Amino acid sequence: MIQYIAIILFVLGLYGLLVNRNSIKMIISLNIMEIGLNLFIISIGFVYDGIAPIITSSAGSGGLIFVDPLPQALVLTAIVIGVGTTALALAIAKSIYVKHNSFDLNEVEETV
Amino acid sequence: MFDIISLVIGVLLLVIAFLAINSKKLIQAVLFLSALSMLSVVAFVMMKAPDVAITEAVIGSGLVTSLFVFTLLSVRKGETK
Amino acid sequence: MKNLFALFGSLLLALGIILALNNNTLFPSFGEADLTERVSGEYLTQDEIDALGSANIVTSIVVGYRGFDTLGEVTVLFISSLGVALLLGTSAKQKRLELNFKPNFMLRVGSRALFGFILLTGIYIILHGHLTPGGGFPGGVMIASAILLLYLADDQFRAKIKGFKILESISGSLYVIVGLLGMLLATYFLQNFLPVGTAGDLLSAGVIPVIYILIGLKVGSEISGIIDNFLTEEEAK
Amino acid sequence: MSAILLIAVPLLAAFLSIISKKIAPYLLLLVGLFNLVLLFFIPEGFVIIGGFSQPLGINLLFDFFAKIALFLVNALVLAISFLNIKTYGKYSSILLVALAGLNGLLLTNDLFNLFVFLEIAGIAAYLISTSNKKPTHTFHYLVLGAVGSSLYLFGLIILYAMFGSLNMVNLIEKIQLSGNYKNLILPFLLMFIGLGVEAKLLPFNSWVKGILGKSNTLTGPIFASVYAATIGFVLGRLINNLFMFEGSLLTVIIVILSVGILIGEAMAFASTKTREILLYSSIAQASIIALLFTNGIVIWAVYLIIANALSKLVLFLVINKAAEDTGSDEIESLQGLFSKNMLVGITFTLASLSVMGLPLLAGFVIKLNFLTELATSNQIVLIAIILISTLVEGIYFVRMLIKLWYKGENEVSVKYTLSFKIVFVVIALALLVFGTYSTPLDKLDNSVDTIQEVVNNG
Repeated sequence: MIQYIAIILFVLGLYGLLVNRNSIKMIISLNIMEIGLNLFIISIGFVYDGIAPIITSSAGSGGLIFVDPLPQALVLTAIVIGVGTTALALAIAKSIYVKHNSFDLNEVEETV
Repeated sequence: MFDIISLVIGVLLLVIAFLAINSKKLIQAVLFLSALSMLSVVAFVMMKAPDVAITEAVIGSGLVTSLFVFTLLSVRKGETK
Repeated sequence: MKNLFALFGSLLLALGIILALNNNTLFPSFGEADLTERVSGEYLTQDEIDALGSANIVTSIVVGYRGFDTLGEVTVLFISSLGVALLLGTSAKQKRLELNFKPNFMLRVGSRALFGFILLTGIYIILHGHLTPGGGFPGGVMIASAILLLYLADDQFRAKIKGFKILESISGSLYVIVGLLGMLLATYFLQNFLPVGTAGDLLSAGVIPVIYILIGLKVGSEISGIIDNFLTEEEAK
Repeated sequence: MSAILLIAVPLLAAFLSIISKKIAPYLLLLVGLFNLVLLFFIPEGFVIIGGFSQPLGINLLFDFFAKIALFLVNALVLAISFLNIKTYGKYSSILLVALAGLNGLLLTNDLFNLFVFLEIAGIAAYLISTSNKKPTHTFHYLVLGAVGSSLYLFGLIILYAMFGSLNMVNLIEKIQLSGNYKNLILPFLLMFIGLGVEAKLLPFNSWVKGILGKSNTLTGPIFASVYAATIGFVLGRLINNLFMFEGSLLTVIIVILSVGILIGEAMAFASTKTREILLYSSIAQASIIALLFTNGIVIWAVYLIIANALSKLVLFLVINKAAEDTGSDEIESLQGLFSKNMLVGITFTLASLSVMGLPLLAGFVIKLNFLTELATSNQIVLIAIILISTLVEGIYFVRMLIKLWYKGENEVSVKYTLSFKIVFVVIALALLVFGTYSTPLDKLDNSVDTIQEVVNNG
């Protein structure tokens, strides 16, 4: 279920990029896409009845079912990369605003 | 139980994502994005990914939202002048 | 009309992807991933856990097995903070962005008190990254958000950006140097060269906590730098 | 000496360089030189990171393919940064990170690691493109780049879910065992489209016009030669070893690429601006390179990348310098550019003739060889497309050259410094030498082995 939702979220992000010409809205759509992708990555590692991959007792991991830890590590990386891109995109959007006094790319391109 | 919660969260995620894309005011869209991120944290916790949930809560819904708001703030001021 | 068409097309794309994944015989359905067929099955064996000594397996993957990715990830943040500074901080004279409200005395003092608590939480999360969920990235961002609180509560406040730059540079360089030390003292880049200890103790997992502290410092200073850049503007002429 | 230093040293230098802005440019030159020297001393083979065995940890693969690519990229970055050190000194830290990212892209043997380096190189590219001072184009590029890398990540995650590994060599073994190609169409298509953004392939290459059409002496060569070459090599490695397109997917990809070639050449033909002609020509070239890789003609695709990177470096440097000095890049306003600068004119002519593929130049040998290889595999349609594109290329390049050589009414005065001229002459000589004396190229043919052989040999 969540897997399908994640794919639809990803596609909704693409849809947002298609219909919006406002730079802030486009960055928001990019973020929605990223959230969808992250949910999808986590969902492929999920196991019913599995527990979080942290060893709590000294007994070790014998006999316990864990969820897949690797996708979680990948998502950690992907989230941080997403923040880097978002911050940069916002800075560029701000410099567009400073230059053209608008966030709307349609208006900006007309005045160039 | 898992299915019911995931259904509720899934529908909420989609509705909020749609609202974030289609809302007219930028600040509303930013807040919807923050809510979306917070809901995804719940989904991460459900899928047994506490590390990701913490990171997404701090970075995704905290830091990113504040960056968006700051960008909008700095611009609002310019408009009034 | 055009929007509706785009929405319809996107949903069709989603349907296509879902159908393709459903028909894919090798793609496991939701909740039925078989870890024994994946690499991660090996990460969870007792031998591997003892070899790294980290109780949090995600941490041992992020900093240990895929430590090189994490170095790249830190670089992404580094370059984006560099870029934000390049784009927004063009002139030498920068002043604080004026807020719409005037913070009163209580807010100022209260936020100073909270600052300490948030800072401590951040440090705790970084130090316990190999035992509990969390680690250098969320911890570093928490430290940065403590500084963000000061920015919001006091409209005169500005952190010493030059100091952050140096901290960022030193912690980043130390990360690479730790990697190179691994090459010198052990055989390979980023290899562990400290005693591992038993999984679950605070002083365990060899080089992992060291790297997480460096990452925490670096991320904290980078995000603070980004926040400062967003909250300042050029001096009005 | 290990290949990891090629990535670690630029990163270390980048982290150190932000303390003092003054030393950053010199650090960049130093690191570039260091990397070039280091390349002679690195033994070929797998490079293990962190001491974890093959599928568990990340490792790098330093084979002959990577070696050629690394030599080219490091040398080009060194040359470009040497030429721009005075004007664009503040981009040195970013160039250092870009160098680390590009080297990582060429070396890595792990699909997710490739994604991380793609993002590093991509973000560095967005930042370098801000030196054009056109934030809207940079924003457009950033959005497309982010979508592309998301698609790539989506594809590789599906692959991980199917085969449980991210290591390229390990993954190839598992894919060969599975044998069912139908399951692989979706992930491969997603990854190919994702990489296609940076590689200037058809669906998502609309950023190129904004970025290269307004480029300067830094961004022009960086995007048209360094990034194009790197992504070409990466795409080649993936297409040849991982994707191995088959059946209906192969047809779709070939049609996309052929349309890309034809559209690129047509747009170049229709344009009157020198920079646009060059950038559309490089879009077409990128598609030709990808087409060669899909047809398994590895070695000549590699040479095409190298020749293309070298000639595009000269072309963009000459034009962008002229455009900077005169303020326009219309062919009309640059008329008579070479009547004062004979030497630059000759090197520019040689480079553009090499792109066209005229005899005596490297481009000719390469084009002749890959056309014969295509002929032996009976790809008549593709040969026809490439010949048509060569013809169109010939027309618009000759048209441009004639305009640039003959004096117009207006005096055009552009001064090229000595360092520019040295680079031009060296590259032009290289193109001439390899065009007339191509035996070393044929010899190298046998020593480029693919990961395929590494897999088979264990």
